[in-house]
Amino acid sequence: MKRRIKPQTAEKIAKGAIWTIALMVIGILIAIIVYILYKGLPVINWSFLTEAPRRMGKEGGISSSIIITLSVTALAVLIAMPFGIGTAFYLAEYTRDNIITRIIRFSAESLAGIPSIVYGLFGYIFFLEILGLGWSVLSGGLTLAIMILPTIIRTSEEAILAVSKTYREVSFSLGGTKWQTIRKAVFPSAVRGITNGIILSVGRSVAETAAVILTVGSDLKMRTMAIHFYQLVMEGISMENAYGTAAILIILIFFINVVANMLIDRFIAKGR
Amino acid sequence: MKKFKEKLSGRIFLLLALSSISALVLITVFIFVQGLPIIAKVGFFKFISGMEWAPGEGEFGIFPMIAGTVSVTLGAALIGIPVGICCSIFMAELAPEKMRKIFRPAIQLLAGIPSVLYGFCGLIFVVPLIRDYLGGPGMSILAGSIILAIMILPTIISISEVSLIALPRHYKEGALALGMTHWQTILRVQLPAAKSGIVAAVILGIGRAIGETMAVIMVLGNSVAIPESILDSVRTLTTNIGLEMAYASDEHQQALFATGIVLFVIIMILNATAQYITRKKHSKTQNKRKSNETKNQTADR
Amino acid sequence: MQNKIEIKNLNFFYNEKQVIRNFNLNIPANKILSVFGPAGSGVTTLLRSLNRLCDLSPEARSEGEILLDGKDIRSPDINVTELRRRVGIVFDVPTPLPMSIFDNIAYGPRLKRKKKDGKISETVELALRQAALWDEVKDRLTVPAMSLSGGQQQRLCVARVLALKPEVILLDRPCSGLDPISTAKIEDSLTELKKQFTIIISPHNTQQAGRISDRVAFMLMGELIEESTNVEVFKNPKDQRTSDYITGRFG
Amino acid sequence: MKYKICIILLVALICTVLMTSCGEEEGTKIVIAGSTSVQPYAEILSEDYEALASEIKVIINGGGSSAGISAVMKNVADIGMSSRSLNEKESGLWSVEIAKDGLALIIHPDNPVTNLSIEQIRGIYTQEITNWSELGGVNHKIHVISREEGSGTRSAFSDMVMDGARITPKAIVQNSNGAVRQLVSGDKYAIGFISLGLVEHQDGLKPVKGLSINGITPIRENVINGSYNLFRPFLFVSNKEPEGTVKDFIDFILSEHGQQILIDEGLISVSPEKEIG
Repeated sequence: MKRRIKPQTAEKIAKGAIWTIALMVIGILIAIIVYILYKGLPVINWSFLTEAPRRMGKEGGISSSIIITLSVTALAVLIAMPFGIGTAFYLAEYTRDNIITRIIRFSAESLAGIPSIVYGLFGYIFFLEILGLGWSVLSGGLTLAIMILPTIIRTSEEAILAVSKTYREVSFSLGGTKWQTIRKAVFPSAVRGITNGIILSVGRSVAETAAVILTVGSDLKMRTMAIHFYQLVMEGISMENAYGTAAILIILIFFINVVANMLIDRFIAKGR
Repeated sequence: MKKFKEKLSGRIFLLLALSSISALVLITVFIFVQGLPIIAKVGFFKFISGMEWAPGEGEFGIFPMIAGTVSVTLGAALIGIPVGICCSIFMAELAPEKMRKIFRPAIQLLAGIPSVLYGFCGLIFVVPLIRDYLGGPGMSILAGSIILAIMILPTIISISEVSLIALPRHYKEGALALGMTHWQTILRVQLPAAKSGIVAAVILGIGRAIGETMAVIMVLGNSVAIPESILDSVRTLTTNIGLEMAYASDEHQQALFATGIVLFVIIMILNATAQYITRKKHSKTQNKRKSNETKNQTADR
Repeated sequence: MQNKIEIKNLNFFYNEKQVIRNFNLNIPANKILSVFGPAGSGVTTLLRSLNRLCDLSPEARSEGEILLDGKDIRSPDINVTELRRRVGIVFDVPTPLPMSIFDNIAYGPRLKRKKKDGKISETVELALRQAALWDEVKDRLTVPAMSLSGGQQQRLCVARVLALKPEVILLDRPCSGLDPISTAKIEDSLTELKKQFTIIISPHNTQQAGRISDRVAFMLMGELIEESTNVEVFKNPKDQRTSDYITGRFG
Repeated sequence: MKYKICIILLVALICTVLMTSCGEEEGTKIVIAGSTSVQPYAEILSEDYEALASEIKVIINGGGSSAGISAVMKNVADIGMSSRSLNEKESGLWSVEIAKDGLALIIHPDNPVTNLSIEQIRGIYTQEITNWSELGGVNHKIHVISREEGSGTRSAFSDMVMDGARITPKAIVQNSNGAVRQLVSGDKYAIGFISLGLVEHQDGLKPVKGLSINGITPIRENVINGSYNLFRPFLFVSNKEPEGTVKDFIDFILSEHGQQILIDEGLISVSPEKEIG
């Protein structure tokens, strides 16, 4: 005969298990970050941040990689942002749900799942072979812009659609035009979600390897931090500098997350 | 002036939309134009069921890669889904406010870590552990599954947490009022009610696992063979592209783009499933709302 | 008695479903008109079609004439945004925008043209006074409007419409979620306001209609059953269905 | 006001980005791409070259031998680096050998095996031999590690060792010398092949052991004197006879100074007599 466990006991067991699992996940995350910082922080000093790499990256710092990472990311996001957000507004506010918008949404969603290497190859053939831009920040930025475009469209559109219908009705009922309604009633409420999508895209651009290696290239002084790290590890050139690079990458991403959230709270979402 | 602004803004949005859509169309067409000739030449069925991959000798069969993708993704799902759902329950129901405040940004950060770093961690921690304690070369389905499971956690956790939190409060209150314990409420009321959101989260997570490239290149071993155990090395569709794309030319390159098409189709099917599930739920609640309060007849937008 | 709005042969459809049938009604200026009826009888749709807010639903379609000061608001050359300033609406639930109290009230005036903030704050104060909210919020105009109580939020919405200086005010069950005290406050200010505005209200119960309205219209299944003065309809309904509804036999 | 400041900042940012990417003038820039095996050496050469000719900037990308050659054909790069001989399709290109590189089979230092014949290696890579005990080692499965399709190192290995046979699909595939080295250094039962120059112990890396082939130890001297015959050329490829700065750079590499740099890094000079003398 099977004895039933008392619900209270079952609850204790289940809750205990979930706590354990959750704490384990947090533990793994902390372990990864702490390990990289532990190995990487001692390498970081002023000259590591300000000197260009030498001897395949064995010597010198990663200043050029930091600059390239920041400029490729900035370029990509600045290009993709207006197009992505504009498209999202168009889809959400100016069209009715029909087969064409559904196809657009669906393909944007599917393109967001395509491996980045395919974007890299597209960028290589289109920007380097056809347009002759060469391995450059420009080619990489444009490629990344196309890569993050679906993400920005999707997250922005979701944020816009999530804005309560009543805000629009109120704005219209108070005599607002469509543009005024979008700018003054919809945008301020959607801005949080839109910026979240952009932060996500910034993170993706900073972390991207496969697409960038084909378009920005892997020249020692012309590569992003993620590529620099990958090359140092995979070619077994210098583990020390690899850890240093990884630590700076993590700090940068942490910084982007924290600062962006702070800025939003401080400037955009105030009065809410 | 106002009229002009109104028109102008509409035009600008249309212009922006058209250009980004044409960029998306461009890349889709590009992938298909590059990849379809080789599929036509080899034959679709032969391409996806072929066992041999030797582009140098004109052998283009990607079945081992499909098997690899399926096995690694399955592994990642088996580990990642339960853990992810547990974490989302934890965040939505169990965690004290303070923990939640740490947990949520931590999960965000987890999503932002470069995949090469995950791959690297797999390379220096997971692979040696498997090699020393379970045998084999260490680079294996198991290693890839573990790393991918960690990588898909943020997707699963954040989306299912949202769908748990979005449940109306009276679900929980009603169940508790009937004398259920908190755990029974979670298990019998809240999880089933949030099912569609959780399923969508899982499918998106799986999509991410299928699409991941750099991390799995570093831990899977990439051999082109049908795996016999979870300790065997495999190659996925993405790693096949990632490894060889840079070198490839002519037919080899086309074959890699064709691999991309197969991947694209798989991800499209997954997305369509996710959309179908979420939409079904959507229209259901909409219908209910309509019948309940017919006075409020205005539809969305 | 001059008619502010004349509705002639109005038919209204959502897709194939007809919500308003062959509707004729004259609405006098500077009076409170209550339009009521059981759920689904088309009251909300009627109110929303008076400032063409129904246009926002793509599946909506209408026939007939709605004359505002003798001009058909459904004609293509009418400026819709201008119309909506002239015919303001308050919804059945409080709908403050996610901004401060001041910005909520100033939202409408600011849309129109750039004014000096000094002038706008006068408008805001006047509107809040008219809605009997000024004394409660004058010290905290910059706090988010969401932090007000439900009744205060709804009066804020009334004030927001008043700041537009409209000619007609539509109120769609404005007190449905409110307690009796808040309801009384709103009703008081409405009686004050009818001196300046034409008010059309969909009351949340027949008692309210009886308390505040000058004229009353009863709707059923999209049709106008009867329309007359307050006393006439409640004391001496002409139609059996009206008296059934008022006495609570159905609905 | 706040918006205006933001817009000005954005415009300024875009301008700086565009300027950094378009800053260099054409003609003073040499773009090189190709084999990841050659890339590190090319980087070292370019550093010394840039020190001599400071107005010239050399940009070196990896990608792989085939990618480099195809980049040259499509005019994306001035010079392609290849770690294998050119095939028939590519024979129309101009090329020069800048150095030779030995290829070494490596295993874990704890593995007792020290010597293999070419036939045995072929057996391992075709899976006819699957256990170390068949080669005098411990009784354990061999973990075969190879490079990816299209890699110069792999095709050189195929040409020299495999004799037309196909490398087993069961082999683990890694996409760089460093990755193969790292994997072998941690796995007692693994075997792989990498550039000879990378076998030796390096700072911060675990050691690996180079296998003797037919009794000949894999060291530079044996490559130079011809007894160790697993080696491949490092080629610079161009789609036309080089001129101007490109020619200048190649001349620098082939000069005594340039060759000495490569020798110091463990490669074999293209003019061995000079080196002995």
